[in-house]
Amino acid sequence: QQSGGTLNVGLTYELDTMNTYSTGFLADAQHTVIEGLIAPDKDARYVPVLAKEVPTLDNGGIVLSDDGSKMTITYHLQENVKWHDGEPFTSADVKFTWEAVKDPAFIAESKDGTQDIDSIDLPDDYTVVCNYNTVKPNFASTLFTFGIMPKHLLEGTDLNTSSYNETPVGTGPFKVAEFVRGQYVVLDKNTDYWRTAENGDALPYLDRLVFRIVTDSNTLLTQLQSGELDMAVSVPYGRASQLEGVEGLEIIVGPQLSWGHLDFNFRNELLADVNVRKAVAHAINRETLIRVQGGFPIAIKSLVLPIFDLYDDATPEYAYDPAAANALLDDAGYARGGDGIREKDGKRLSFAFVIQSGRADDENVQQVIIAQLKEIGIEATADNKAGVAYREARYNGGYDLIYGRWITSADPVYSTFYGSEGENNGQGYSNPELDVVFARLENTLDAEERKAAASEMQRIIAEDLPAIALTQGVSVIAKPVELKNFVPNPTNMTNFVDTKEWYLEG
Amino acid sequence: MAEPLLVVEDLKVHYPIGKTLFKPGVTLRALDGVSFTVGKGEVVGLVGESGSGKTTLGRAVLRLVEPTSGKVQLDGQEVTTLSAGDLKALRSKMQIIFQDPYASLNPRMSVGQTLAEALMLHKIGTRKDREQRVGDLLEKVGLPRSAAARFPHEFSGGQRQRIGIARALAVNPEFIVADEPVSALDVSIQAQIINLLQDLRRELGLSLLFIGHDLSVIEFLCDRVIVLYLGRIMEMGTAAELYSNPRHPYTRALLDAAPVPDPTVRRERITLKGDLPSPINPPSGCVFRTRCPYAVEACAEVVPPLETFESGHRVACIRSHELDLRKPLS
Amino acid sequence: MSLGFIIRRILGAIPLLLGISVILFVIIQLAPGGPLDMYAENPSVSKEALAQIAARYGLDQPVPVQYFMWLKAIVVGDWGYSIRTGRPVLDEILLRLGPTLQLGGLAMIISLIIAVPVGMISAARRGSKLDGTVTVLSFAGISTPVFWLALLLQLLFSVQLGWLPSAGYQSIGDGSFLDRLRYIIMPASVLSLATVASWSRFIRSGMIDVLNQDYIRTAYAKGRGEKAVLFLHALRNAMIPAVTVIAVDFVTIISGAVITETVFAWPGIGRLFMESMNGRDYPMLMGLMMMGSLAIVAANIIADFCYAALDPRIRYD
Amino acid sequence: MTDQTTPLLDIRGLVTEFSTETGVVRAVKGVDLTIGQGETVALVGESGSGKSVTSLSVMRLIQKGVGAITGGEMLFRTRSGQVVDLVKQPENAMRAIRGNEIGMIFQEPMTSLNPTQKVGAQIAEAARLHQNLTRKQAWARAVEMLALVEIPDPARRADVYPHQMSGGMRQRVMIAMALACNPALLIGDEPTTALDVTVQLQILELMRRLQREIGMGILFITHNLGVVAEVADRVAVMYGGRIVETAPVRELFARPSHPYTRGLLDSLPVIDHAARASGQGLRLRAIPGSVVDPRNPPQGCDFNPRCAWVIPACRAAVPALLPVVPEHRARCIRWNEVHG
Amino acid sequence: MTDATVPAAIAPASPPQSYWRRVTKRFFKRRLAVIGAAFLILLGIVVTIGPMVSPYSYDYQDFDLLGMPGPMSAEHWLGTDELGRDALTRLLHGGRVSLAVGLAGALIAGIVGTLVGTVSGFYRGIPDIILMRFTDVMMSIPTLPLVLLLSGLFRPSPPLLVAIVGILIWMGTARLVRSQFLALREREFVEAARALGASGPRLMFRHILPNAIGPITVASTLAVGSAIMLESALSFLGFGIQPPVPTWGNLLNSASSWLSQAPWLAIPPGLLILFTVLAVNFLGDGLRDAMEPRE
Ligand SMILES: Nc1ncnc2c1ncn2[C@@H]1O[C@H](COP(=O)(O)OP(=O)(O)OP(=O)(O)O)[C@@H](O)[C@H]1O
Ligand SMILES: Nc1ncnc2c1ncn2[C@@H]1O[C@H](COP(=O)(O)OP(=O)(O)OP(=O)(O)O)[C@@H](O)[C@H]1O
Ligand SMILES: [Mg+2]
Ligand SMILES: [Mg+2]
Repeated sequence: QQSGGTLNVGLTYELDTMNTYSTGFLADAQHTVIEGLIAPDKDARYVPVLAKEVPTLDNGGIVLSDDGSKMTITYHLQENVKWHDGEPFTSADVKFTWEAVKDPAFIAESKDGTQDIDSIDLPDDYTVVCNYNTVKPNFASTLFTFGIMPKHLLEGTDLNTSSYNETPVGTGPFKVAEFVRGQYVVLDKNTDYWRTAENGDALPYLDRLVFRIVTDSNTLLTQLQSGELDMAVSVPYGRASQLEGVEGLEIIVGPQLSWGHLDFNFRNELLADVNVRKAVAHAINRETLIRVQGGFPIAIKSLVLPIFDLYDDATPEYAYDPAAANALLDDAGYARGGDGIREKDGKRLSFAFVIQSGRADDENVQQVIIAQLKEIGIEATADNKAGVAYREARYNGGYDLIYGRWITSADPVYSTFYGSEGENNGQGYSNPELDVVFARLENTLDAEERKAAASEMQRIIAEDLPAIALTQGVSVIAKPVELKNFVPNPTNMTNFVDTKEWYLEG
Repeated sequence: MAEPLLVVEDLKVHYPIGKTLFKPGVTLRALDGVSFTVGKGEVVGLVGESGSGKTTLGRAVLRLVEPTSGKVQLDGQEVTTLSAGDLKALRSKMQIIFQDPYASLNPRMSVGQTLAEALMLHKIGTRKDREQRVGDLLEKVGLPRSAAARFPHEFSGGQRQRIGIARALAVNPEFIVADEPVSALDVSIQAQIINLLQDLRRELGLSLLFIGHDLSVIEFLCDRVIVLYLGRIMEMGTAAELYSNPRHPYTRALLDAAPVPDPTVRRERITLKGDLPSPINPPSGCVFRTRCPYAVEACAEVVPPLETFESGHRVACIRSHELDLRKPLS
Repeated sequence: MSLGFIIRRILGAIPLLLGISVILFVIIQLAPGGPLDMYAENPSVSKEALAQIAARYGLDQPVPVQYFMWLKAIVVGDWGYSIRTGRPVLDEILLRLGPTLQLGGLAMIISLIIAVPVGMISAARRGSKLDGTVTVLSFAGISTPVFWLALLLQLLFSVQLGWLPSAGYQSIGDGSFLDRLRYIIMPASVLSLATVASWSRFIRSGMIDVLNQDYIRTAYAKGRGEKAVLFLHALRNAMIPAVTVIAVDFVTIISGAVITETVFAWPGIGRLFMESMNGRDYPMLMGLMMMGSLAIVAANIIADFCYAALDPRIRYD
Repeated sequence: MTDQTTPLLDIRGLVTEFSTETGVVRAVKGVDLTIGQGETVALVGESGSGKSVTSLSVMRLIQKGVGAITGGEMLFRTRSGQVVDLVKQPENAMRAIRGNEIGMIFQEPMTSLNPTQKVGAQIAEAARLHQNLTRKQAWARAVEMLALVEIPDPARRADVYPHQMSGGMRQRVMIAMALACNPALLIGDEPTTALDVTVQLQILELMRRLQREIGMGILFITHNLGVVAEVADRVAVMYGGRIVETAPVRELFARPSHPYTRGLLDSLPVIDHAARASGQGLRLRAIPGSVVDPRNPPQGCDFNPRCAWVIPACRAAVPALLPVVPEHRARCIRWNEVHG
Repeated sequence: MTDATVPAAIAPASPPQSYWRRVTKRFFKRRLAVIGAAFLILLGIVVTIGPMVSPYSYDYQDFDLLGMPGPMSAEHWLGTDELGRDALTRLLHGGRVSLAVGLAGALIAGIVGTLVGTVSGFYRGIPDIILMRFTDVMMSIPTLPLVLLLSGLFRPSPPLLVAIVGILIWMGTARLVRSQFLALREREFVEAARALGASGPRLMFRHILPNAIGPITVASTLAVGSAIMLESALSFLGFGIQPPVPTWGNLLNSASSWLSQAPWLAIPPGLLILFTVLAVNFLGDGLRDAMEPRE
């Protein structure tokens, strides 16, 4: 392992802020600067960072209340951690982070988890006791995992306009040297980083990390080819083949906690008919979808990815079977009209199909699905939306069909997608039976119980089909051959959650 | 003098210039109180330098520009207050002929269409009749009937001028304003058009307000002549009287300045200094005084009224009695 | 050209700007959804928080009131806050203005350097082979899709030949003049293509008009040679009408940079605009559109002043 | 007064052609014209007869590519006494002649001056170009010239732009510019046509005075016979690209010997007071027909379609310029009947 | 020679020539313009008929060819895109859409512009002030961003997109028509018609408009080019017409990713946009020469 070197990484989105809580994107660059108490590793399991250990029931970090309805989580903090400005990191910073994010005046992209905590006690400088008002099996995926903010710098300031958003002070291996909006952010090695390698080397190895903003995917590829960029972590599937044979570059496929899904809008009465949904499920050939995405994704049948313990392989599957799909629709009384599109009672099976525009892979998937649906007499018309418009449509049900890819934390909460009150449920889908199962799943820390509930959930979703789980995503990473110790991370904490050990060889 | 067909009284046309939201602008007095009459069957000439308001007068009479104030009566009917509908009816009584034979015909319409439009607008004749009448009109102005199918660009300047005259004649007007109809033509062609106008006048008993700047043409064609300067009448009278006995220094200067096509003649004459002053800022008193070789201090004080001399000869000059402009200057 | 004229001309632009701001405001108000929609379905943002955000941006007021609030603020230089970054709109715009002005300015210089002589020669030799070639080329320039050309150039100069960086503003840690030049040259050339073409056409036709004027014949009759006539007599007169076009086109160049900046990852106004579009950052969009319109209005005023300076016939007082 | 032996300018058989979309147009088809030193020759003729093209040919200002001199010679006696053929002069030699040895004034005073240059500069330009003057000297010369053309307050007037002057003033500026280098020949292409009669008179008197003082030869193009009578020593009448008659001015008016000249004089509106009183004779004797179409000229004599004296021989060939009396020649085979 | 008022002879040989006949004659002398017109006609025919005779529909996917652009072959003359669709069919169909957008956009711009210019230039006064201030306002908002803003915020359907494109490029035509009207309404033949009692609509539509038709036609022709370019730019930025409906803009957009590997996908739509707009420009320029000859 040698230290030194600069790594130029391409970011395909317009970096809006360096604050992990207010960015609208996955916080690639931010995670090299700001550390959380714990973080997911390459297998989506939590490991301690600023905390000395991951709190569990077993190690006493989590204590359930007598009636089992609440929990208390205690973190023991590392004691030798310093902020980039040299101030010591203490439990006050943790509490401040909770208060700051919770503050309604702070306009944050993610406030998840702040409401679940009633209060925080700080018995000493290195102990944090969080009193939850509920039981949250997924507590680790929110709040303190995203990062801790320095109280001594931020207390009393307006976080919305603070310079923290450009040059955050963190405890991570890299410090922000320069953030030029629209161009790049330069991160320099934190020479006082609190961790060292197992062999005693000072960390991090890299001198400098540069994230360059290249929003146009053509330009991104061009820059990788011309060597102006060393690395990109989300090369579109369809484009990966273009990087084959580029000198000094290698393509790594990492797992990703993401899955592509086709959702139905239940406000559309035609789609409220389960026969139509099932016909759609039979009409889609995942194999084709995978091929159109460069062969990268993996076919799935359940929204719970096989990597998780909760996955149940017995979940029913809808095989690609256009004949069955046609039969379903025929039986349900949808007859083909003159143009080959089915209709019933004067209502055509014609749907607006939304995806996020500008994402080549999704666009291709959409085109294939449109073509496959046409085979069984269903018309889908592309109605693609960009940026916030897409999210708006997704949240408000501004679509008939929507294809998207969720990327989750290491312990996803599924009710957010398909629970009647789920915050990401824009479909207008509501199944009381399923809600009960979600409640079971999400209010216990008992592994057996959770597993059973999850199986039930997977079965119901497969049968009732509010959405079709199509493929599991992977991340296609282009990286320099010389970059070593790079371990892809499958979670939404991004591949940059652990950069301290990366080094360039030669 | 014949019974008046057209009576113009104290006619004024003022143009506002350069007025914007942020600027008051000024007034251009193109015509500033002009009164005269044109008798039935009479040809009245209008002369003056460029910018003196001749065209403005011609158009104001036809209400092609809105007069600022004053009266215009045709055949006893007040023109300036007519409604749009009545005005249209009046259009068949008075017409206009233009100077530029190129700009005065619609290049996209055939000659026949141009003439037929005039008939149609005044509902003269049936559709079939009109074809006949168009042919007749063309013959009347000395063009073959076949010209109806052709387009203006296929004709020479003189021929176009004939078409313009035919258009004016189409509605059988009693009165025509001819705005320099021969100025743009070659001398040889000019004579043809003058003859045509003479013929038509005789045949149809037309009254004409003939605008021109060639004094010999005016003298040849007109019964009476009006001399205009900076929007005011300087002198008017019968052609014979005015040419032989000019009483206004300006008239005299104009007559002197006109070159005579006779190399044997060498005259003494008044040469005017300088150019026409701006109608935005006309001189006080007599507007001509700044260029007048006879100007005295009094000229700056009052606007000289039009004084009448023998046989309707009228002059706006306070010194018209004392000056004898018939004699050459010493 | 008097001070009075300058002041009047500038004052005269105020109603225009008001009109523009009303239209932009209405468009943005009419757009389906609003900036707060991005929070509406997020249960972690409470109702009170939402109301607070709305109040912060004045979104709880009726539209006309919002307009006047906005107007009042903008007059004193407060262009509001970006919803996306939380930073003042004006700061964000000014931050991005520099790179865009550099790009647009260079494109403009390139355009002028090429278009003026080309247009002049083409006019002086009209009907010749050279003129024919120039004509076809300029039409081709006007007709080429910019982004396509940009891609072809990147492919050629960056990937194949490796001479120029394909995109970006400067090398990190370098940023010397030469370094920046290497970055700017390709986008500026692409950006100038259309203007080179259209200006050379414009100057050609303006020049032809002027060369047909009587005073050109007068100059020849004085004994002037062709070059002197072209430069001393024709050029200035031909440039007078061109001034307006050039001034207004400068803004067109800059708004055309939306595409160029996207392709070349240029950190300017155009990209900011695209970001704001995708983020439905209404205050920012409003600010950007207003800034663009302001630039056009200013360009027109400047063109008028240049006109007055170049053409003594026009008296502004 | 005129130097008969070596004329200032001797044009022989000048032919100028234009190529147009509809074919080649012969605008000037063999013009012979001489101008003696200090002589004023008036060139009259109707629109399109080739007057302007003749004058531009003398200046060699026919636009390249559009038209060209295709025949004849133009012998010009320069100040140094040398006789050169202007047709054959190389362009740079022509440049030294234009504005220097030959000055020219155009019809439209409104458009013939560069609107964006001060009039002083425009006059000075001519002087500087040919006389090696410094900027200052040239300006002084310009002011001097303005004074010469009777512009009041010349020093101040040199400093204004053309649009700030009236039409008559501008024409004076044009004259000042043309005369800045004391040319031997001044060509005026309808220099007074666009002006009011009162101003026309001023300009004519000015030109007469200047000729007396400077002594240059003048080629004065006009279509106004009145002006011809005022200014000319000799007249040449053009029709259809040819000179059809040439004579000293009194001789021409007294004995027009070509039907066109005759027709021109006859068609002038002159009051016959007696006829008027009797109601007769209110008609003019106009020339029938219209001007020649240069694309489509008639066979033989150009005037034959409009001529009252036409006989078959007129259509057979273009008549030669026949001498009527010494110095008076007419291109008509029946000249002696015409002027009778 | 007593009566001098002899009817002047008119050259008898040539038949009467209307304006259009002369325009046509002049037009056919402009080589580039004729080439441009011929190209456009040919293109029109090809994009109309092409998709009908093509064995594929524009959205037919051959799932066997999925994943990578397919090479040019006997079955697929211009290859296939990464979704296994026939590139030629899509190119031709895209031509239909792009040309339709261009024509319709220009038509709207032409109609709106002419209407505004006509009213403004003819009636002058208050209507003129109002309309021209409005035109000024519209002209002072940068076009491309405004189009992007509108199509980004409203996600228009194709007809709406056409309307947006049209509505944003009418101002030039309006100014032009107005200036034509202002100049023409002072012409003597209009004055003559007025003197004959012709009023409003007749003066406007019979006398003035036909004489302004040259510049209007030219402007509208050139607007077709602008509209096509604008659509392709919108599509390139992802705000245009949605796939799978092809337009040259979105074909170019999606093919540009494969530029280095499958240039046969990206070159044709780019060239077609270039050539079509070029042809339109040649045509417009030729029409200008033919309709408004400089004497
Ligand atoms: N529409 C108008 N607006 C402003 N001023 C005008 C207008 N029409 C004419 N004038 C001005 O009114 C004055 C008189 O113009 P008019 O055309 O009547 O003169 P004229 O005697 O016919 O001249 P000419 O001999 O040149 O035809 C001029 O100063 C002219 O500039
Ligand atoms: N540039 C040109 N191209 C084609 N033909 C031309 C050109 N210039 C002149 N002509 C033709 O040459 C002929 C003579 O024109 P010229 O201008 O010499 O006439 P002119 O006697 O000066 O007439 P005017 O009295 O109208 O000035 C005309 O028939 C004209 O059509
Ligand atoms: Mg007039
Ligand atoms: Mg001439």
